[in-house]
Amino acid sequence: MTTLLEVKNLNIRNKEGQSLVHNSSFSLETGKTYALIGESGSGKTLTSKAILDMLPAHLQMSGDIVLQGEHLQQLSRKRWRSIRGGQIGAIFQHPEQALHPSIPIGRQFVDLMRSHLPVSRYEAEKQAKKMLSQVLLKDTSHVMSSYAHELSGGMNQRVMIAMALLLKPKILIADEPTSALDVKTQAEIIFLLKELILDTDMSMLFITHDLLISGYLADTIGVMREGKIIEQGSKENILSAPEHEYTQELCRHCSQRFLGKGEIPYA
Amino acid sequence: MLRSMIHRLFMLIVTFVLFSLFVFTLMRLAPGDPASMLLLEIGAVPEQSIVADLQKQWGLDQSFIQQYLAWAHHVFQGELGHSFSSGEPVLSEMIERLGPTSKLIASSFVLTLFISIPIGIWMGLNEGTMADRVVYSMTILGLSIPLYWLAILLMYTLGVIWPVLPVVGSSTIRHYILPVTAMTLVQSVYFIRMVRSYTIQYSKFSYIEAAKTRGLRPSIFYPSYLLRSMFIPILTLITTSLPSFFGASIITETIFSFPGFSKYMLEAIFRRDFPVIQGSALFVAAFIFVFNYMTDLLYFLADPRVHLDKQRWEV
Amino acid sequence: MLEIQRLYKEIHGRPILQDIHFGIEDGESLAIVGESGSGKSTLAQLIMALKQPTSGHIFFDGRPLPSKGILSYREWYRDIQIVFQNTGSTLNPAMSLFQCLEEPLINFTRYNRAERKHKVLEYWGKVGLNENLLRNRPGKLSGGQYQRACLAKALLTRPKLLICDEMVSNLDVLLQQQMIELLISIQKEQGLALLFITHDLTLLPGLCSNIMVLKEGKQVELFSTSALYDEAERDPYTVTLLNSSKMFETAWNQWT
Amino acid sequence: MISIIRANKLPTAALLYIILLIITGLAAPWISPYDPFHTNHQQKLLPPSIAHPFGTDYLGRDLLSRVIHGTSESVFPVFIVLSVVMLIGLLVGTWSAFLGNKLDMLMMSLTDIFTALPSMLLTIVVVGFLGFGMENVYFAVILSWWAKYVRIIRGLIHDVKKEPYITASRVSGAFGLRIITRHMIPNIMPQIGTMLILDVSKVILTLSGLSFLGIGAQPPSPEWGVMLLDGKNYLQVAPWMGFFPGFMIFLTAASFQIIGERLRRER
Repeated sequence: MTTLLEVKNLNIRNKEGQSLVHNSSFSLETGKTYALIGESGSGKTLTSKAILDMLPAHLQMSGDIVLQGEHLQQLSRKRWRSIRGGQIGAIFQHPEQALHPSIPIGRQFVDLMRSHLPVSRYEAEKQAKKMLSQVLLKDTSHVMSSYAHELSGGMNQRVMIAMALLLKPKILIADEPTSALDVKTQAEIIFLLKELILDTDMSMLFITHDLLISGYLADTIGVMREGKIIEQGSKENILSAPEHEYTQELCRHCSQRFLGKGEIPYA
Repeated sequence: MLRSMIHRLFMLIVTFVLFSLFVFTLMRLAPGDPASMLLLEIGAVPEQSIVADLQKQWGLDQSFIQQYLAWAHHVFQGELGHSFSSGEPVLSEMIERLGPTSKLIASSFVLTLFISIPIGIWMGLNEGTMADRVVYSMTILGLSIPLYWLAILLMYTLGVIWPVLPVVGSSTIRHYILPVTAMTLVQSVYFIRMVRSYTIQYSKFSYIEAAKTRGLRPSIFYPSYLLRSMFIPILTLITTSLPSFFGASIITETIFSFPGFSKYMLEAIFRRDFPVIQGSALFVAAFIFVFNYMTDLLYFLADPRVHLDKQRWEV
Repeated sequence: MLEIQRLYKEIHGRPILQDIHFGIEDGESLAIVGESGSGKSTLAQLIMALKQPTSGHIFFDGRPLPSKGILSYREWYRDIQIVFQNTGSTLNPAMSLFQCLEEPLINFTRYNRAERKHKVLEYWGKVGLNENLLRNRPGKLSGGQYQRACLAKALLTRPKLLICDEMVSNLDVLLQQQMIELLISIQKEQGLALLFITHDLTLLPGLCSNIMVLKEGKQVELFSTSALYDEAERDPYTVTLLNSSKMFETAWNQWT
Repeated sequence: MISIIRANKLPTAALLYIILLIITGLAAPWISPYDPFHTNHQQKLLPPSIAHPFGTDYLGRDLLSRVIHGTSESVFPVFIVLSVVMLIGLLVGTWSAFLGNKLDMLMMSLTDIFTALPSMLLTIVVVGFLGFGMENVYFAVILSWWAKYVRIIRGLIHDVKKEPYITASRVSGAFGLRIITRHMIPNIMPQIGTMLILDVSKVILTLSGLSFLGIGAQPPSPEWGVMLLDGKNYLQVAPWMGFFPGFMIFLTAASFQIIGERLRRER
């Protein structure tokens, strides 16, 4: 099991010097899924943006991010272009906002493909359709010709997954991909992700606030609160024997909601 | 779509009528009574009887509204009366002088666009770099340079110390160089800043950021992703800044004694030539309102989905 | 105390609330639970007279819902106060925290400056906040502190009924527990009636004596909290609310 | 305080310059070396020298003292004009934010006249009919600027009306005027203040520009625009006559612009 991506002492500070992410370190193994759990404002999304070097201009980042021996902070724009989309794919919480509103989806697939590989327009379209069918979208030619606002949330997310995996990246970063969807679609997308990851050696960084989903998808779990990774370990240890008080509260809260049969704490 | 275009047309007419009412009231407020003013102007003694007939003839004794309606009736059919000083019909005098002014405005307008849009976009994309900060601080100073002072400096350097360019008149192309340069410099400072802020704003949109995370090639990313979405705001900027070029042309034409429409209008003030002032003001206002209406129409044809709440800024 | 009778509300022709009917007595606490879009926030706004119902009535100690006249509104707000979810800023960012809390006292009471200062300090301590925070702007507070400040502001005029509209939804799990405990202690101490609006059923045990479930603007059921977990009696919709992620049950049992 | 000054040296310098300017304007009669209106034909058109740092004009008047006396003619009126504009903007803007849409439409077309048309055109029409002199020029400038402030303040009030703290203020018993004065206006003042400072810079240019065109202040007033006009006529012979007043206009306008920019970046 080789380490694909190593994040060491990641610090993100804003202009006033407040640290939003503090000394966070973790690593992504090939073929394994790492779930980063935290509530809103805990800095988990910032961490994922830092990996892709997409932090907003007013934030300063320090620390070391190494992708298979390559230090990501010193990369040139050109090298970054081949890594983003090529080596690291990304999907986000609001899929309809991640697609250009006035360009048909098919064209966006072709643009993506031709930015990384010297393929003809026809070849790119064929690849795109193959990918779209892999994400269980039936009428691919209809999807290719429609716009982002014409598709449902679930379908848009499937398009985003197809786009992220189009160039067979080594790492997939999923930043709360299902929190904006209704419960039923949420489950479909989670099952789809599990399947797509299963038979490849791709690693996934899954960011969520939902303990249940990460329990289902992840091999290792990291719990983040107020910018610090307070606890990290295999899924079994974290869920059955959490050390940190906050993680215990998370598990209790989740099991009560889930099981419904837990004892009534303050009867 | 059609309903709101008719609504806009109605609004345009209401606005223009309000403006003409405003001009008319100002005329009525003018000190001195026009009849005796005219008599003095042409050297006759303003006896009571003659003044009274003139007032009657011009209907000055009727109520304010009746006077306005009578006046508006003439004006809206293009009869703008005769200039006090030259006695020529105002309309023909204005049209004669439109040539040089429209050439001046058009050339500096186009030049400003060609200079400012590329620089603005380039600065927006390199936000925060040293070059961006240097040029940005230059634009801060640029906004504070008075056009008339800049024109004098240009006139001094290129007309006095190293007399290469003509400084007065508008007969040959070379006469246009100095005025156009002055206007272009001042206007493009404002344009560069606006285009830069649009570029910064639009490159932070979610779908543009997402496109970056997919590592699109620059030759694909900039033209068809970033610039395509910026087309409407830049078009708005262009159409809403035309009136400010007219404002600048008044100063430029005066300094370089450039015999255009704006200079003619300004001189009318010194001669207190009411018909000319009134005629040119209404003409310019009509042109600007119709121009704005045309651009609204253009938006609807280009992209009906566009939501029309443009900011109308003026330098 | 609070009577809601056959309440209907339509916005742009779309029915938001249909035939809502319940009451709250002195010192009692009722929770209103429903997913987003079930109309629970609209209900809170109707009770606070920020919106007028399409039909139906709301009474408080016999007085009807105010619709015109500042005095009737003031009278109503003296007895009922609300703490919002605070997605935006519910405290005036241009004022210091002291001025924010002083506002209800200025409008509802004729206390002089010293009495107001004393009252503000008393409640500021009651919600467990440090005194020297009062000088700076609301923007400086953390999420938990902000909601405590809003709670203090709502309690200053000793209302009879306090409405909490998704008050803790933005806080993280630990802070939620602390806020619930604070609410429980204040409710006991002041004999305050409570209307707690939320989408998360797990917060309610110990806080509210009764629970009303809303679905797409209609009342599903009203029951005592102790009967929350015996699924036989509960309406199927309430059960789904409880076990929101049934699909993962099998997987969950494996790991723990 | 020191750190603030060191952080932004330029705005502090600009602020010092403005304070100095206002002091010289107020104390002009005492500190100006010569009487600005005293003509002396022996000393006509002298270049800048120790005796006359800014040189003398075609009537032998000392340009430095004329510039010093010109401050109260060119800068102070701007503050008066803009405070009137601001007052109108606040009253009419706030009032029109609460109008029904019929009246609102009329107000919009009324303001549309004055925002769509260049202020120079409006000024020419006003001065053309009502005659020269500073009062008419001030009236003309107020006329062409009030609409912009009404529009902006109306927009700001509309945005503020939707804020949660306004609903919260109603619930804490504030109504009508109290909400507007205590809760709405204090929250829109920062934006208006910044805009005002930037507009001071624009109006200085406009006022001097009008005097330069001969519409505003009339000779022998030491107003900078008038001095610039004289300078233009003597460009070949005495360029310094035109340079110094123009430079003062530029310097004053630039310092307000610099401060305004710094405040805008603050938000």
